[in-house]
Amino acid sequence: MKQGYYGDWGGAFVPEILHETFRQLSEVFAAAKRDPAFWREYVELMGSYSCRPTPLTRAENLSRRFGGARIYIKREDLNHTGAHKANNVVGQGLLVRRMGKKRVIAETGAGQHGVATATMAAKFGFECTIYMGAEDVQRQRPNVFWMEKLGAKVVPVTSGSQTLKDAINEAFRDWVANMDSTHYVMGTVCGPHPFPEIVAWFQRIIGEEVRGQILASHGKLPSRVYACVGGGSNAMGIFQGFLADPQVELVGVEAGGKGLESGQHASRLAGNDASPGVAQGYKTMFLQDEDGQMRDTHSVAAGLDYIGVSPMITDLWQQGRVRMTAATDAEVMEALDLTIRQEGIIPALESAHAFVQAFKEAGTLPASEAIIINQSGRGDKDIFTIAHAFNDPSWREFIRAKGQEYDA
Amino acid sequence: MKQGYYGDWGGAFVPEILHETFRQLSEVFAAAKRDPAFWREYVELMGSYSCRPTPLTRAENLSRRFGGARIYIKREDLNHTGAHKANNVVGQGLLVRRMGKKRVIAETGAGQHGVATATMAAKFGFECTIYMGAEDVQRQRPNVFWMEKLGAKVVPVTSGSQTLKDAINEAFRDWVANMDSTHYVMGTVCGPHPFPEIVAWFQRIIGEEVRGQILASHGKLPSRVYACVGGGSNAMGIFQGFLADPQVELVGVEAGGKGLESGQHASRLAGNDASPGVAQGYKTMFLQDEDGQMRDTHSVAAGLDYIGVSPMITDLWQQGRVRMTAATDAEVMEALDLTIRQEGIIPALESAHAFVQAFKEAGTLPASEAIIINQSGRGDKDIFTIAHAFNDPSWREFIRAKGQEYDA
Amino acid sequence: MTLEQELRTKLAEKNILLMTHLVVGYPSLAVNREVIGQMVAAGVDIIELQIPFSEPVADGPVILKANQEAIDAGIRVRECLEFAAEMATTHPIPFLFMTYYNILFKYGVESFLEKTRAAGLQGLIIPDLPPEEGEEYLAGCRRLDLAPIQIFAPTSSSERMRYLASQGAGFIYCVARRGVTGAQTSFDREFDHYIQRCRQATDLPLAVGFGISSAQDVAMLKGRAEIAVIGSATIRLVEERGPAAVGPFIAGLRP
Amino acid sequence: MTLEQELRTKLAEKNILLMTHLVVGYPSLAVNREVIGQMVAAGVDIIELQIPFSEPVADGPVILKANQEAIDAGIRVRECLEFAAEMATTHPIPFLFMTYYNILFKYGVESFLEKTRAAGLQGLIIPDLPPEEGEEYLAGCRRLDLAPIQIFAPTSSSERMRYLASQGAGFIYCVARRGVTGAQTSFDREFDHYIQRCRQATDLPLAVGFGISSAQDVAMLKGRAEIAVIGSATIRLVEERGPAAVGPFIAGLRP
Ligand SMILES: Cc1ncc(COP(=O)(O)O)c(C=O)c1O
Ligand SMILES: Cc1ncc(COP(=O)(O)O)c(C=O)c1O
Repeated sequence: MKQGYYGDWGGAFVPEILHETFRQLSEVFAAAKRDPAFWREYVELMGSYSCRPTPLTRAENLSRRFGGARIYIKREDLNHTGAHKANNVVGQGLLVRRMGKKRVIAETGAGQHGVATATMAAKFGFECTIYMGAEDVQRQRPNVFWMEKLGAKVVPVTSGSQTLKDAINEAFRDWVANMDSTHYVMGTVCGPHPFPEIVAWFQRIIGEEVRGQILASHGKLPSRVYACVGGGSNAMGIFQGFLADPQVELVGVEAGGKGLESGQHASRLAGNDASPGVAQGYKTMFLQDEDGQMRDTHSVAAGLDYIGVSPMITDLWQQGRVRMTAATDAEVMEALDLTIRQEGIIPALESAHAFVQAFKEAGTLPASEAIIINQSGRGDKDIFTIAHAFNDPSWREFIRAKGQEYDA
Repeated sequence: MKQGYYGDWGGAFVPEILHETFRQLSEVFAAAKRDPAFWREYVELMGSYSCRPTPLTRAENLSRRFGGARIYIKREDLNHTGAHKANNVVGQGLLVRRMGKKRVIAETGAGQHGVATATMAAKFGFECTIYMGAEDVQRQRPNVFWMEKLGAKVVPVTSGSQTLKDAINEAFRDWVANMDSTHYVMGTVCGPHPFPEIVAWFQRIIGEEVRGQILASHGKLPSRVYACVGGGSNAMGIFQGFLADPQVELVGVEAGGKGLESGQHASRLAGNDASPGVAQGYKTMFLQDEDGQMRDTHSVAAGLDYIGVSPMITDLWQQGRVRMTAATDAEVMEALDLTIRQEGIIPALESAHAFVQAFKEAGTLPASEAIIINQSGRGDKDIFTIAHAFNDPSWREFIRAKGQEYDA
Repeated sequence: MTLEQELRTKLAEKNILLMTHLVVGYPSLAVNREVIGQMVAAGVDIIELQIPFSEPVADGPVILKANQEAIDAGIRVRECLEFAAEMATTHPIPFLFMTYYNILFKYGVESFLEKTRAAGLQGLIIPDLPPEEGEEYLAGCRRLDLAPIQIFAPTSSSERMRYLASQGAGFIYCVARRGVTGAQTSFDREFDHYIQRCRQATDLPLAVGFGISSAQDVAMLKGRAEIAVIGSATIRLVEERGPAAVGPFIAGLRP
Repeated sequence: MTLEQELRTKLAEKNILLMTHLVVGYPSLAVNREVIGQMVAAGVDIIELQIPFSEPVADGPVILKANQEAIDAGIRVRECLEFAAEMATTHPIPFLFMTYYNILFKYGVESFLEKTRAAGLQGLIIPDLPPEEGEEYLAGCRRLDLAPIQIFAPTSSSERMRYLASQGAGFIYCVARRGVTGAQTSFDREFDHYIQRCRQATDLPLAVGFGISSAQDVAMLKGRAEIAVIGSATIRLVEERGPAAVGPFIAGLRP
């Protein structure tokens, strides 16, 4: 197979000016992979700066409610900065230090990856610029506020749909000019090789931990593992713990938005709207029109609202190793509500997609089985979106009053 | 010494109607303490539901900046629900289950303890009512929103100063009527005996962990340990790891508000404005007038804005075992800013008080020494307060625009 | 004559006594004066004068609000003591202080009790001071011949009641039910059983409070308790219909 | 005659050639027609026709906006092919396609190249398609006698340049500096050294792009490169002063 390919997918479709940068990155990464001290340092840092190993929580109330398999939740929400994104950025931070670069850039949609990168940059003493669609800057102001407090420069991207994919393009444009000093911290298992491999390598920490945890708690492997799929990093992270165990079914959940038939969704693999393409440096299934122009996507969860998907996931899906499904916005709000009320746990809107599918299936499995949901992040950061989506009248009143206070 | 007293402080000044309830609570707690399986279950639950042990983070950039002792940060912010409050509520939840009660109530100021209690109630399947000063309900709407989503009833308290102390009174009023079904989950090491003992017993998990962690990391005990002191629970939690080590200086940091001379603060022990008193069921130093009427207090950190302080802390202070200091609102905002930018860590406004004092002293200690700051909680929940306090113009604009959206 | 003796004397004439309550300084000392005049004229047997406290945990909304407004209006403990002295001198019935412990503690328990005695009051009700915490207070009361009124609750065990009674004097204040002041109590079988337990635990007269607001309530207590306590009801009445309504209301309670 | 031969022929007459660029469909095919007419009349030697793509990562703000607006206005790939055929038939100079790989990939690389050839174009520039990913594309170009223009960058090693050159034809597009299209380049010692390296790596003519917008820039390139590429400058000009300004501007570049 060609380097950087996963089946038919992946590759490195990069402008010549970045060729050398990618070569160096691949080299430094390969050296890091070979060096056992590197992984040890990474694990140590994730243990002392973030909160690894993150727990595996038994969801007893939900299990009882659905009356089938025992539901376990892998708690990536308890990471520093509130999501699995920390695993990746801290790892890349260590690579940046190895490369001797002093500046990092990143794209961000919901802001999670931006906050995580800005955090890592503060910790490592790097300069930091975050590209974020202008529309997302408006929607995700709290994250912008924190990125700025963390010392990052947040650049609103006004081109294209002013969302995640455009922020990625803009980050590439920065990189193309500043690659000597700068590393682009790709936020998910997408983009040109070796990014998918790098991000998956760091995120595998989830799967490694959870495999041991479920064996300790449940005495055997789970029958299914659920993860939401935006770019695919949290999914690849947890799936890697079970790829070699064919008896463990791996289930990815994409953003079904307003329904797969509505056209307003971000399902690349579960729906029928995507087709093979090459964009943002790699080959995968993209939501694009017949000419190859990328389409607008929609999800209540900004982190899943993306045109492409990891070439690794596309390959596993094509091989039949990963089953892909989708959850609609409405199902997500319902699952979120239930999880909060039953377990006292607030999943991120992204993560709640995985809960939807697990809830649909838990009852059909015997009580002797376990299933694991990867809770990629916490939802309290999404309060503006969640309170809005629940149409909470006191929240509206609160914001109205605050707004008036600032009007004066 | 009389039962429930710490030196001259503490006691159980409770109405007769609660006498039996307190007797039962003391008994169940005593039995739990005697039962090693109870503590094991507690630690297991904190490990699988929250993220214990929480890490001890080396703050390398801050250490370098102040050029003295090595600064370590104990990361209670990485607990589920974002603060050390989880340690206490989960422990009390287990006691409630032992007592066979089905309903919990709690007071909350900033909302952290309310969210933690509502979370525990959801997890344990208890009914839950949270009392919160009406003014705090206004100020802390995001927390109210989450408490409600968690299934709790939030009752705005309109009496008195409409803040924390009034919420405590109101919770007592509920309890006095419903003690048969209901447990009052006191949020800090205050209130009538055995509450201080119970809360301190659960919070000692912080100190136990951190003692081992600092020995492993630094090879010897720290020379100083800093904790903010509202009621005193996070401070007692970490201090208990070192009470028997006289070479470890324990430093509590109270809310200096607009300055100890301004009268607008909440310093019971560091300032000169408090005097011995008995209120809310226990004896301690209170901020009160000559008649014994409680005064209004002030702090940028709602969780420190309280008239009383743990009788345990008052005793340790009187004995000279704990040194009490205060940090002003302005110092707190500065320390917060610095910590975010240097370490990529966002302390809660409460916790930032401890950082202020540590920063003042770190440079005066030799580099061979270590100091520990207890980061009791994370600050991202405080975004409305923090963004406001930093007077961030984009935040104002964002809220204004959102408000107008909801006006329409 | 001790407070208990004085009550026993009155009980020889009336089959139930009335104890009323007000919050000193709410809405004003002037109104307090008028209300007390009306109460005494209407035949009230004992009056509780509540010294406001900022944290009245055992009180319900009506009395809570009265406490706060009195404090906000500027009432001081010193003024409460002076006002109590004036009332005790003016009116020929027993007066008691009701307040929370911090008021005594901050004043100095000894000095406070001496001032109470000097003012001519006969006892005190301190709902947040169980005898275990009240050594100095109980000793002071004994020394000064003040009645430290003890409180029974439906949740008190019989053993606990006997202990409480042993520490008290004057009468026992029997909290009629769970909850704070001001809400209605239902006088059912459970209540009767509770009162029986109270009776078995003590020889002191029993006062029953919490939510009594009508002649019917008072009538229900006859034969069960010696003293009916009217608390929030008169405060509400003054708020709604002014002090002049108090006399007729009280007179109507024991027709 | 291959593209390279055609360029060599022109170079016998002129010491530097001009290659211009435009985005098909921006602001409209009609304006494109007029602009191309002006360019050809003013002596332009080659024209790049950029087929818009929604994710033009290698382009700076001016061309990015042009791509988007063309797509928003509804331009289709089919129309671009037709328009290119029309231009190539109308004007006696070489035309090239410039676009991103997904446009070819989605169309079918083979069919796209066949259409390109049929339209009479002579080559393509695909900035996001390194030769390692372009086997099918390179083979198709070879088969159809299209020039798959390769790109050198200042960051390319000499070895890499030789490899790239071995895969290309027509000429080499030398990116003058780090960064995207549209910003100024400074022609300093470092630049000279870079061009020397390019020259050593290939015998193909060198085109230099990125930020060329004046006669001075073009003059600086004389003796260094064979082709000066004018990209964003004409787009900006059309936006500001209309298509009629293009002819005089181009004519002025090589006075
Ligand atoms: C909490 C959370 N979960 C999931 C995702 C989706 O990304 P991925 O599919 O790479 O895990 C995001 C992206 O922002 C996220 O913030
Ligand atoms: C994060 C945090 N820290 C500290 C406190 C103060 O409480 P204590 O002194 O009991 O730790 C609070 C109270 O709400 C809090 O939320």
